[in-house]
Amino acid sequence: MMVSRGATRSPVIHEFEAVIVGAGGAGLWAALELARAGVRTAVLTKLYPTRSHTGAAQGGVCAALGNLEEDHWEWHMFDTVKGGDYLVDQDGAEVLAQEAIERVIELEQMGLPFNRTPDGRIDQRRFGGHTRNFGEGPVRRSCFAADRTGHMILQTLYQQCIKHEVTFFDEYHVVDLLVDDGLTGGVVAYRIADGELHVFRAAAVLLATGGNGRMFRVTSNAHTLTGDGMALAYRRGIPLQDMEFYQFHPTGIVGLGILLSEAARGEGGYLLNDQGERFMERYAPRLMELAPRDLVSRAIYMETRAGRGIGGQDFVYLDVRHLGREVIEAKLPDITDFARIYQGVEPLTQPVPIQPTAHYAMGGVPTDIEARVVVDDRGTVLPGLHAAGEAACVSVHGANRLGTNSLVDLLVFGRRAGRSMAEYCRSAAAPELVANAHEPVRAELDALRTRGVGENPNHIRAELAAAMMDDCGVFRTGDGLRRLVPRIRELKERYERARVQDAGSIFNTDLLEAHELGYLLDCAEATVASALAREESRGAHFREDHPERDDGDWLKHTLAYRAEGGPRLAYKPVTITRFEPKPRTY
Amino acid sequence: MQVDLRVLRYDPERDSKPYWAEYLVESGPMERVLDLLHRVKWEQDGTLTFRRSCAHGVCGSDAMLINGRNRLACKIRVDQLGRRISVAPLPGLPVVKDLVVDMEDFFAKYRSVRPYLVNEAPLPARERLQSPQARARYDDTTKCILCAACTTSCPSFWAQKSYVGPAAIVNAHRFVFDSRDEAAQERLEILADKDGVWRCRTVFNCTDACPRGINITQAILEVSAAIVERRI
Amino acid sequence: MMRYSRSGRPKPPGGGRETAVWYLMRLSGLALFVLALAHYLILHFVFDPADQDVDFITNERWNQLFWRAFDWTLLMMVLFHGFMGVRTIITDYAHRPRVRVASLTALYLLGALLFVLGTNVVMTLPMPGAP
Amino acid sequence: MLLRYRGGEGMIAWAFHRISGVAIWAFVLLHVVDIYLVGGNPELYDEVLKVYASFPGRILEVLLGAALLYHALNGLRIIIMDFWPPLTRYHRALWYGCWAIFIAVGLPVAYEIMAPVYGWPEFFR
Ligand SMILES: Cc1cc2nc3c(=O)[nH]c(=O)nc-3n(C[C@H](O)[C@H](O)[C@H](O)COP(=O)(O)OP(=O)(O)OC[C@H]3O[C@@H](n4cnc5c(N)ncnc54)[C@H](O)[C@@H]3O)c2cc1C
Ligand code: HEM
Ligand code: SF4
Ligand code: F3S
Ligand code: FES
Repeated sequence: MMVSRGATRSPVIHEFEAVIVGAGGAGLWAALELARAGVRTAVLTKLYPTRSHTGAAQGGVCAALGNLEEDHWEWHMFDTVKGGDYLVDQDGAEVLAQEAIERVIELEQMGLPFNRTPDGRIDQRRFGGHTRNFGEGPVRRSCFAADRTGHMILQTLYQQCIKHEVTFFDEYHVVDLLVDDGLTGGVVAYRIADGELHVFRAAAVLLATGGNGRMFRVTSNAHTLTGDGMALAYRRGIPLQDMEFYQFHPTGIVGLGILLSEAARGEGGYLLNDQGERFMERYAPRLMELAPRDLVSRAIYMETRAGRGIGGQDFVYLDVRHLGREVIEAKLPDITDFARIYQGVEPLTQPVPIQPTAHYAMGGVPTDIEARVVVDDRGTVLPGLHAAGEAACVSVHGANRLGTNSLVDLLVFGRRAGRSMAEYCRSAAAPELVANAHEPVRAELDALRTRGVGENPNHIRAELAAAMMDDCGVFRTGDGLRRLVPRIRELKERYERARVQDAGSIFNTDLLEAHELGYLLDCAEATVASALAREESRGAHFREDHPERDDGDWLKHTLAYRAEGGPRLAYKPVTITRFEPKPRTY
Repeated sequence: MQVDLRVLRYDPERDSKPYWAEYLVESGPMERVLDLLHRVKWEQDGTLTFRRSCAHGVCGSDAMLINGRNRLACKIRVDQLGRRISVAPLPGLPVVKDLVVDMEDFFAKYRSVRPYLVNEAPLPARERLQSPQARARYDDTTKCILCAACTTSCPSFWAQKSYVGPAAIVNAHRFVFDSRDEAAQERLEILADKDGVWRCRTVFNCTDACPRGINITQAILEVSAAIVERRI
Repeated sequence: MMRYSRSGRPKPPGGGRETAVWYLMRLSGLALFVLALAHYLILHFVFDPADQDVDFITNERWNQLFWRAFDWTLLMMVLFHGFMGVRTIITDYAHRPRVRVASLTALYLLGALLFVLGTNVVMTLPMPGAP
Repeated sequence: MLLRYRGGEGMIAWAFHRISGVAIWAFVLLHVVDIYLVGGNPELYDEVLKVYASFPGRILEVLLGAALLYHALNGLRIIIMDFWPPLTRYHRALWYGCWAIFIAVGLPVAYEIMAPVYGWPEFFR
């Protein structure tokens, strides 16, 4: 078989002050800050920046602008803390809610085309979980640009980066993080176009690689969301925090997982089971379909498990027919479009089959509120290394993220990451590169495409996604998770022996997808271990064998460290400043 | 049902020229071309190469020539195409491998129209005001996901690769008609060049191809009209 | 016009000539819509082509200043519109610089020749009915 | 690519426009020369005229008329859209409109031109 062309060649070396991995909302805002500060920065992304998954976000971005009715950042902060089932670090939530206002205004000034009120200000609408006066009733807090807020954020930030002449390395797949002697040294990237390895030496590195939803079979996440940044850190001895908290969105298109926004239920859509019942009355008699995401997802799962899914299968109906043509076409155009295109269902006359879909990782690389990566329970910072966006865990989302708060997270902590990196670069320089820093990962990549025979990694990925969906999804049990531990270990072992079919150098996506599977396996391992240990139910983490929240033992963050024979777990306290934990009722 | 999927393949490391490869793939009617490509890649031939990410028509990665038209593989269903499906890379751009084309020039053209808000006035403390009508003026062209389906469907572009192309004009339009922007004049100068809007011959392939339903030809003609207006 | 560049980048050159060509293509197109169609209809629909011998032209059709002027204007419009149109097509499909320059030169020479021939015949053909 | 791409009405409209434009242009070349002959070489001109008036000549003239009419109508369609861009939404309808006029005007004219050859009754004179 063909041997990698690069096998004996030395890699291309680039010198920068700062390197950003990922060009979604978080990475781009950080890049902008660094450009403004005059720091020589490289932005590496495995996709063209405008194709990052931030562009898929529809709902909006919350900020207590109070353009339409009274609102205060304290209220926003409270909603965030409560939504996160009190696992939120409140110093982070405070920053989030306060700075959301400045960031949204700054976005407008950068040119983001927000919808406008009749008097020309940014328009705002209601969104799940965002309330007036500490829970009294819904408030109009979500700023939006039609049904493509994320798209506009991504475009606007990329445009500003072009204006500020940010240096992009598009379609460079980062394959290793260089950390040496407790210092950040840069990254190793694989240039997709020709398969060359490039070493980027830099004092400061930002991991902004987004989520890892592809661990699950049914997900709203892009095929490319494979937890790269999380796994890169994990492999370098950095813990992953709160990985057991993974949000399932109740209404995804069956099989595909494509998201049908919360707006459908907000406008009054019903959820129906096989017998045509609005089954939510059994689970949340007061709020019905508008109960929080974690609760609704669980209810759907309960129905399908009890055999009341449509035709006994694993989905139920979302029914908007009674809303009438006008409401549907005016207010739910995206839903109607997706349903028509991807299911061939006409929502005006037919109910839409839906099922919960893996959506958002609350956990990730632990950071402080300056987006600096912290490696233990005492707040020890790893100098130079930063993380932001979905890949990071500040933790502002706690055990369950509120709708729209992810975009806020990108803006607020993406910017903070950029500032903190600029600050760091003023005093620190990149350490000398260890000789052949790229060798381990080169060996790994070469093995994947040159070892004699090996299993098709795609089968391993399919099995992983199915297993995670079954035993680490909306419902979890000790037994299921215990089953999953050896299962994942087995998949990892099989992965060590896998081989891709494409041995070439040019645009080898076969190789990269296999490499991404390695990232997913690491994320899954940490997720399962954390979930197995946490014997309580909180937010998105629901243990059937421990259905209650247990603040006495479990009001703490999980840290999962990579170790021989499975992750080692540690814990750190939750920062509580203003809001003492209370039972979470809506 | 079984679909006869033909893919125009080319691997510069192995092939001297592109060739049609045929695959028999099992498919449900509601599945999309992207699903078929994945099935081939994951089950039959891992060397089949294409770009994709979001899988629901919002990232712009997987525009390709499907049954003779540019579309997103993730947004076109098998039942809309029939049992014989042919897939080729976007026309008019250099092929890197199989369905992957070189997008550098496409993005360079996008950048050439200065696609960012320019407004040097001192910033107000709050948001700038913009009426809903002024906002609506450029709404259509904010939808672009830079998939390149339009530019590579344009006969003018096929003929002259130097043509800046509909996608870049769409993105210039988005700023030219934004009441907050101050560099409209500059963008119009760029587009009044010989490789700018004048190469458009109102063919409408771009508009037909746009997966976001943008009325691209209208945007182009509005830019043309704006240039003419300023000069006369 | 602005002297400096708002976006902080070099000031773009602009394309006055192409703009003018585009615009004049439309104007001459409109003119031709009247002139060319009228010309064709008169000479093919009202009169029969078979009757249009030299005699017909000198003694009837071009015996009036109006029709001479009409046809000459038509010719001028066609020379601009048709030749600029063909120029577009050449610049579209002739890629090699030499071929392009050669064909464009040939095109312009041809245009000049037609201008001379056409104008010559309009001006010099005796007009029996002239005062 | 032109042949491989399955363009819609707009692409066909453009292809016809381009082809008809070149065809008319080519005829204009010929026509200016033959008119020049009226002054330069009248005998030769009358010879040429016979060709025009012959049966194949008339067919060619009808084709020329068709090209001119199509080009004129579609050109007008383009100009209308140029100066009123929102009408691009109806570009297909406009194109079909062009064909309607094309047929309404073109058939009688073609009939009239061909009439002498067949000795058909001449309504219009
Ligand atoms: C369908 C959907 C709808 C959503 N709607 C909302 C909403 O309405 N409101 C809200 O607040 N949140 C929403 N979210 C969540 C939110 O959009 C995401 O959490 C957020 O966009 C993540 O942004 P990011 O910057 O962290 O990463 P992303 O935008 O995912 O970008 C990741 C970047 O990292 C790069 N990358 C990854 N791995 C590598 C590697 N190995 N090497 C180089 N580059 C790499 C990618 O190329 C990409 O540029 C939604 C999510 C989904 C899936
Ligand atoms: C009768 C009325 C006419 C109208 C309304 C008209 C209109 C137009 C218009 C608007 C265009 C520009 C098309 C574009 O830019 O996409 C054009 C192109 C052209 N016209 Fe005409 N025209 C007319 C007559 C003629 C005549 C008599 C000739 C021949 C000499 C001619 C030859 C051409 C050519 C060669 C082109 C270029 C085609 C192309 O670029 O694809 N036109 N016409
Ligand atoms: S205008 Fe439409 S077709 Fe063109 S790049 Fe943008 S989204 Fe794609
Ligand atoms: S296809 Fe091309 S010619 Fe114009 S209308 Fe579209 S850019
Ligand atoms: S994969 Fe994103 S548009 Fe098709």
